[in-house]
Amino acid sequence: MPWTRDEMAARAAKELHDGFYVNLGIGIPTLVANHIPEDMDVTLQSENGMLGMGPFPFEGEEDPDLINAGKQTITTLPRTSFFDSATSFAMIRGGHINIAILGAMEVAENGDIANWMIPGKLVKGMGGAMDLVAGVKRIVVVMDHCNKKGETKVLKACTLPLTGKGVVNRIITDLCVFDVVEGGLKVVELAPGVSMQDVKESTEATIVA
Amino acid sequence: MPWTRDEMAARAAKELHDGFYVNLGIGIPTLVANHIPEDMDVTLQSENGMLGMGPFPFEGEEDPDLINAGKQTITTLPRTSFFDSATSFAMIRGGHINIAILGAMEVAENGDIANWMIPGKLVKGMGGAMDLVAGVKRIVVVMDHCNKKGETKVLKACTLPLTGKGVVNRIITDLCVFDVVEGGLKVVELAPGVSMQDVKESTEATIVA
Amino acid sequence: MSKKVYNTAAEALEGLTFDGMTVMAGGFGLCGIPENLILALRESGVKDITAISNNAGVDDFGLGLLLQTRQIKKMISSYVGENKEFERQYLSGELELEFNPQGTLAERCRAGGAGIPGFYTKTGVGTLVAEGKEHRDFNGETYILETGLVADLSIVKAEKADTHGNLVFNKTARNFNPPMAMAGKVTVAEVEEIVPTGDLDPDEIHLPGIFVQRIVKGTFEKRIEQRTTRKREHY
Amino acid sequence: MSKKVYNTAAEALEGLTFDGMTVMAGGFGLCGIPENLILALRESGVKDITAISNNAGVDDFGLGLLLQTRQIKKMISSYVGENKEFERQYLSGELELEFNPQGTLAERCRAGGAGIPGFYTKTGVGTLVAEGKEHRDFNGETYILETGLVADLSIVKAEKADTHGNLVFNKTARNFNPPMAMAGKVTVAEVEEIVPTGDLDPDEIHLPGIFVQRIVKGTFEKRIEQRTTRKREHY
Repeated sequence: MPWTRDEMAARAAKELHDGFYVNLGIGIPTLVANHIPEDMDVTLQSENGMLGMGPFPFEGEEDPDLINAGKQTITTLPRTSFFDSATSFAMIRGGHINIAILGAMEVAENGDIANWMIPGKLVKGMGGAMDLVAGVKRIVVVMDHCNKKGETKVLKACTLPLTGKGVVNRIITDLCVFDVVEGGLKVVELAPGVSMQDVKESTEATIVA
Repeated sequence: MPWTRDEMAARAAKELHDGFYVNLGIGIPTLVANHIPEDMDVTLQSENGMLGMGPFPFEGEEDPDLINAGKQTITTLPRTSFFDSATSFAMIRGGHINIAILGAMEVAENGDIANWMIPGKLVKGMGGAMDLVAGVKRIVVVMDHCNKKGETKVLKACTLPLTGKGVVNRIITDLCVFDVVEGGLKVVELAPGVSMQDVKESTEATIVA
Repeated sequence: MSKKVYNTAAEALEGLTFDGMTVMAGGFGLCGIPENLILALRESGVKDITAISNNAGVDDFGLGLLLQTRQIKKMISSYVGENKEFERQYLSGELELEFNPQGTLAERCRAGGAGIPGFYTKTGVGTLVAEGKEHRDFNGETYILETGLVADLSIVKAEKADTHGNLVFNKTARNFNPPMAMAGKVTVAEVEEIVPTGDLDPDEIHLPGIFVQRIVKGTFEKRIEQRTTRKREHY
Repeated sequence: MSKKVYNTAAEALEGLTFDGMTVMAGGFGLCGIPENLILALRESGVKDITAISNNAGVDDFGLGLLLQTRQIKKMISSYVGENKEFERQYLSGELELEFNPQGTLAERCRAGGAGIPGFYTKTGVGTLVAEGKEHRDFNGETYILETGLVADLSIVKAEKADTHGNLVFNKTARNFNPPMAMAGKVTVAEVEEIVPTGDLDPDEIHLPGIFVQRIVKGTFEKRIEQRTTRKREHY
């Protein structure tokens, strides 16, 4: 049984450690926040200018001056601090964020990632994604192993324009967990009931032992 | 009668205009603050991280956390703001300060200024002087026309290591006021009783009409 | 003595606008945008604007209002497309668009304001963003050269100003406003409240008044783009 | 849950020091210097330090204490010489010295902390500071390339910290402390007061705790270098 979206998020949450400063992307990565153990001290960054992102507000308590990078209304926590965008990306670019967990359209065996544009389709822009993959110490991608057409998203080389080159450290899909290593991807964990053979059949990237 | 130190400072104060942000150097330039008209809105910057520098504190009210760039105890004003050194020099380098009034060891007819080191003597460092002369929109030098040996400080070319190249706009000495113009220095004002001939005799730099 | 305070947004822009000008507009999404000054810019009729702003507003709010009237010739942004008119103009070639990574955009503004004409960053290396830019190695890693940005006019939004232009922002509405205020040849700030100089604690000022030439008190709609809430489980 | 708070300055430096290390120390003159951590650094006995600090303290206070014990091999500063021992070591060639313009020094720290390995500045063009540095023209003006600075350890001083390392500074004691805290691979902050997390207003935090790995409450002498006063004319 491949992992569900929520199980993938739960698996990704295991990448976090006590004291970590973390940036979570949109989509499945957002769900990771629900799986952080209560006794673990993790601070979520929102790149529009906030550390210590809290949960969504109660209805009627939304504050238009308090949003996350996905433009959703959120809340503060006791530890929260606010700062401007230049300082926010100084944190990101300067390697002060311990880990970013991001979605992707494609990843390649050399750690390349594409998640911002599809040629021929309307391009909305890269937002902060290029800064995150270039600057954050450890990049973990969480995504479905295959796209909606059933084609693998784990490639020998990305076909879409890149967000970052050689930046991904780990990939968590519904089938397995890969590490980007010398020569290709190494399977470090399989979803329950998923075999190495299943993974190989769904992967274009070189899988190394 | 050449201008006294205080008269030079008073003359320099005429360089200020309503709404100006101003950086005053150490020495005679510091005295300029005493000659700012009461109805003129001028904000003094201290490059260690303050806008809106107030006067010295009353005895017993010195605050070690509140000093100017000369490391003297000072006070705040209602308009005061504090910021870090990087932001302070962003202001200076970014051309946001309207004018800096500085002392000098030597100035040259091309606007070069030397005011930080004498080879063979112990060098204390340039502090913020190089940033100021490079970044501030208008640089006015206030200094004695001649050094203690009676040698002119207004030269064809500086002999001492430079603080900045081609940066000085105006020079106020005890004898006169020069503007740095195409081809040399132009006398725009004489101290009372000082003749053009007096200035020429005390100046090495090319004086243009 | 302060002459920074203006009565209306239109007055605050008087003499500052010209066709072909570059305008930076603070805000992230619709959060912390200079609503009143955008409207005044529309009323001014100024054309062929190069707008530098992280986003492009929505169809009927924010910079979208200047797209409707076709006053914008080019946008420099990191993320757009919450906006049908933007899409139409872009696809038809009427609107030029330059995408900058968000952090690169923020740093370009801060650099421009700080007198730094160029800086090196890892962001974008190996991507379309790096094309045509100088590449250079520092300590064995490759970086690209990005340039500082300066605007003819920066319009920003703060919570409070004193009459000398010292600004305080509220929560995540700070975002691009401080670096863009630094990068404006002239910066106009609209605020929710103007307080007497001396009312702000000098240690709590987010942006010193030296970066702000004009101030106007605005009225704010503060539209929310994504209203997300949770259920109240306990009472 | 926070593990950032240490009981003594010595404990706060444990495991962080090694001979030949680079240390940034915040402060301007004797204002806002990390008095307690400088003492702890002296006690640690670490040698051959490259110290990055705007000034070098005085003979018996601040970084002067580490000069006395000859623990500093090299200084990167903008202004020194309130210090006889410094003078002696420098003139005898025992101490290396690299002068940086003050603004260049501050920006090099901020750049290092922000992941910017190099930036261009007008400061120093045509002077000794520019020698051997790349010159480059932008918009018809000449600039020089300066590099970002990173330290093995940054020691800074703030007024208050919460237990997550969010810092608030007092008046001009802020100075180099924030950019240097950003540039430390590890940053230790000494403060006058540690408050519970939640006590600081999130809009009034000067330096977010992400830049601060360890905190210790210190005791402070806060020496004044130039005591200047005016007479009380009215009572």
